Amino acid sequence: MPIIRSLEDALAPIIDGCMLVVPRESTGAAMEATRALIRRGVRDLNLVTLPTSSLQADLLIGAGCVAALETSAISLGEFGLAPRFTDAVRSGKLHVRDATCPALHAALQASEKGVPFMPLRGLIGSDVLAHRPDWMVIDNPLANSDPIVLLPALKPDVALFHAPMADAAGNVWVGRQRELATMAHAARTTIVTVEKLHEGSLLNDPVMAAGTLPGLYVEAIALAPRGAWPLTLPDHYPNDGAHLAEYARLAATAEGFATYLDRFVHDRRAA
Amino acid sequence: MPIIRSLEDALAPIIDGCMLVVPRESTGAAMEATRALIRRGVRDLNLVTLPTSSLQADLLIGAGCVAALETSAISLGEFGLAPRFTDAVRSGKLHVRDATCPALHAALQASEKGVPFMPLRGLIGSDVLAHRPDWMVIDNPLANSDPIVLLPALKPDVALFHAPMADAAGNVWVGRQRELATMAHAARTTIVTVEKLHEGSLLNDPVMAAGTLPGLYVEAIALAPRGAWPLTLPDHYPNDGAHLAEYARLAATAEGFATYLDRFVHDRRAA
Amino acid sequence: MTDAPLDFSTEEMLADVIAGLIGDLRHVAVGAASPIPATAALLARARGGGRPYVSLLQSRKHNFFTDGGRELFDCAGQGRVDAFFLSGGQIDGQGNVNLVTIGDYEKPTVRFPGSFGSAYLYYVVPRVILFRTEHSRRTLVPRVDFISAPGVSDDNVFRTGGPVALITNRCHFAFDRAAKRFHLQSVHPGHTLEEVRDNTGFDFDVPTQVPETPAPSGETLRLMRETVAPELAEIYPEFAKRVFEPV
Amino acid sequence: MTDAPLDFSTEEMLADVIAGLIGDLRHVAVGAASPIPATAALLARARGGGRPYVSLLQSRKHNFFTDGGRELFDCAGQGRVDAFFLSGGQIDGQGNVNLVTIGDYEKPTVRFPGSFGSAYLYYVVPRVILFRTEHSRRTLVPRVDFISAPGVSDDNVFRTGGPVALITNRCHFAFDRAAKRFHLQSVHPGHTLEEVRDNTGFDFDVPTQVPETPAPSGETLRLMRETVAPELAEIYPEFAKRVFEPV
Repeated sequence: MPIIRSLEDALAPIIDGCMLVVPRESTGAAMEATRALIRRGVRDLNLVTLPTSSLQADLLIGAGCVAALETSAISLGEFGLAPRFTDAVRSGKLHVRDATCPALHAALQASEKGVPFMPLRGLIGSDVLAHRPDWMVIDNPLANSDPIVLLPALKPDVALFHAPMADAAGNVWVGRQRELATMAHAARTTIVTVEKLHEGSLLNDPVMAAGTLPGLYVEAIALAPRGAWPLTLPDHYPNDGAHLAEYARLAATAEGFATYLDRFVHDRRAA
Repeated sequence: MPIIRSLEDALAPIIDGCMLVVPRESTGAAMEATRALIRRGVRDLNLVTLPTSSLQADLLIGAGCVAALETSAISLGEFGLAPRFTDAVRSGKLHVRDATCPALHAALQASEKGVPFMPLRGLIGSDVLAHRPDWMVIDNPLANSDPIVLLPALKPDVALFHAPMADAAGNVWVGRQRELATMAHAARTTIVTVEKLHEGSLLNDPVMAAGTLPGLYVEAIALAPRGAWPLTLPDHYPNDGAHLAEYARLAATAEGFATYLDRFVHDRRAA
Repeated sequence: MTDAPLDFSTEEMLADVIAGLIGDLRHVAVGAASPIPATAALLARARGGGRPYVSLLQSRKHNFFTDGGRELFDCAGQGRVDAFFLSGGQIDGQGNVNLVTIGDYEKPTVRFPGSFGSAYLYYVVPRVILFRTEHSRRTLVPRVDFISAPGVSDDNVFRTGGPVALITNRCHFAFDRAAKRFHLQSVHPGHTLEEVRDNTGFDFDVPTQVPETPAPSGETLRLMRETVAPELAEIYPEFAKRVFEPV
Repeated sequence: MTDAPLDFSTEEMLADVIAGLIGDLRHVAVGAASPIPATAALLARARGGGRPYVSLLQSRKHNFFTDGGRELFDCAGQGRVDAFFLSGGQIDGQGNVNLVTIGDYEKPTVRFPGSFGSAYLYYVVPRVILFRTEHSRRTLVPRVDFISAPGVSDDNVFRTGGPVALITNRCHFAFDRAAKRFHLQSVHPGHTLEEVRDNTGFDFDVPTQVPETPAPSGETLRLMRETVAPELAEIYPEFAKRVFEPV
């Protein structure tokens, strides 16, 4: 199968029940892909956000695609609480593994490095830790009476993000959004949507290569111009604030959220 | 003190007895700075190579600047064994903490992350481990009967390397040599020599920013055109093979090494 | 308490107080959606002639991180973030902050976004400034329902950081780490000790003479309006316009 | 043993043998100063029509790593490096390799450069091919003086990789992980079993009938000379010229 695929083909590895990791709202969320997943009706995702999310997680939760969630925060930022997330938690329907940002980074770096755990400072005495039976406190073997948390490696089945460009060999330019590279290193497979295809190899120019994720880690790429809309793609376009305000307004109720899905997800938006 | 300094001023923080980390021979060794350190007569360095070294370590060892060495390998590559390193070890004069490449990367990443240790696979049953009383084997607390090595964080006093360019704010372009960023994050302070100064800010252009180490981590920068000579600066110039062959020939004996120092270090080479 | 006419806004006064708490550090970082702390950080930098380094995490221009989202946390772990700001849906008298839930964790009555980096940064940033403009018994509680990050830790817990102050729309509390309590530092002009007591859910120490929060100097107001406001406008255009542009 | 006239070089034959050991993998990495393994890897890729990914660590062009020197090791830790090459100043019959010292570790008679990444990669790369052209009792010893990396580990030691073969200028040994011993797979044309025995310091298993290492096919030689040699010339110009250019 070629590495450059249609959006639907590219998303095929995101099967029901898989562990899917997505980046925070400001670094290239694959929103066009997210809408396609909702249209396809993916179910029971074990969603991990690196480390936070806004509209992307809220949409997936509201559309019933998410069985479990690991995150440091879900919020619409200046547009308020994430309404579908909030509603799902309050109704007891969504199991959340509350984390803290550096813990998610470190747990993915553990998989990146092929180690079973990573230590992390902080956390001792926090209820975040108290609600994480999978995290362990040990006495630092290199000191005396120095409790420290061990985070088990987090190995997602699929990493999904949106980036400015990729080449035909599957190399993806991520720039200084280096957590996208860590996600790809840590996940079993990686799917990327991009604004455009780059002629030639991104690895040939040392300046471009410095911001490039090698194709070795990438399973499939789909072209999706403005594929992060209505969220930002850094250095390319900002958040669509008016749209996010509209989302916040509609998604405040289940009925309004259904209207939003009808208008912006199930009917493809006229770009 | 300004961040852009003369070479001698920039090197002032490298004091006798400090722990100095330098990069491998192919990623930008600060050779002009190394010659200046030898001229200044620095002593008792606790030298750490990330993870290997060639001429740089051999010169410092031969010139009597090094009290202890942590490395995965010192070699002149196609030009043979590193003669001064080999001689110092065989005479019992140099204490080597033998490591393996990923252990050095991981021990620096531990300091980068502010954790006291990092786990690493491998090593069990190796004499590398047997000779490292500072490394510890524990039973992986997340499994049963699964021995795993913990490496204590390695926090050098100073990181020293050569890079293509820096700007007036101390931002340094390192490109895909990302271990240079890790070195700088891990060390207490960082000194960089560069081929040239970049007009404006390296952080303003997202493409350049992707390969840039921020000035926050950098103590001093000195201009040193061809400052990695006779070693390579990636994408800029190759190894000077004729010179390295000449070094290998001369440094085979203590007398020949003294001749080399007289010719290429104590007298500044006419560039 | 004076009723002197104010020729500065509350936001300007709060930013000035916070800038004083930042002082002469090397690096202060400010999270998203924090226009007043961002103003304070940029004001401290303007006063310091380029020092401290200021990382506004929401900004592209005032954000030098190039190693991805982990760099802030790694940088703090290295001891290279000297000051940071935290808020909370609830904050209690021991400096505990709650960014997660009110009520039962599994089926809460209120769900906040989540702990973000608080459960780490609170431990390793030497000067954490708590900032919560809404000063009420709803926000400042006897005991938080969920501890996202604790204000104090046992002696054997690795901790190089923690709270130094809590700034609200009514007053400035200093945090006493030894006593594990807040101490009323000053009450803002136009507010009273009684009002602070009435609206605070936790106990705190009160000096015999309660100072009024000092007004920003003319030089400070000039720096904020002329130097800081244009920088701030990149990230908080509405805020910069509302607070700093002459009516 | 045949004395058939060779229309190929020893290097070409060794590269062909190694390419066969690489087979149809996803990713093979080759360290510095390894022209024959590099030839083999590029040959395997030429045969596979672009697969496996080949990382020549000494090359800029045939090296896609962009995350610094750690990426090879992280990549191997992820299970994404399927084959790698190791050598040793000494190699013994249990597959142990020594890249450090001969004699007393503190005051050795011989000091090699060091263990490089062997003490890690040998454990986590599924197919490690040992390659040492000098086949003598000096290099192939009963027991190495220093174990940079052990050939086998106890059952409870995490290990997804290890040796599959040892290629020398005289023969091809396969490694039997269950028996923890080498097994003579074939003897190169022009060499004999007796010669192999005389020059090997360790015990190994010998089949009743010892095959001769097969000669490369015409198609293989064509691929090596026409497709691989020009790619190789970037990193090993002298080698490419000496081995592949018609005299």
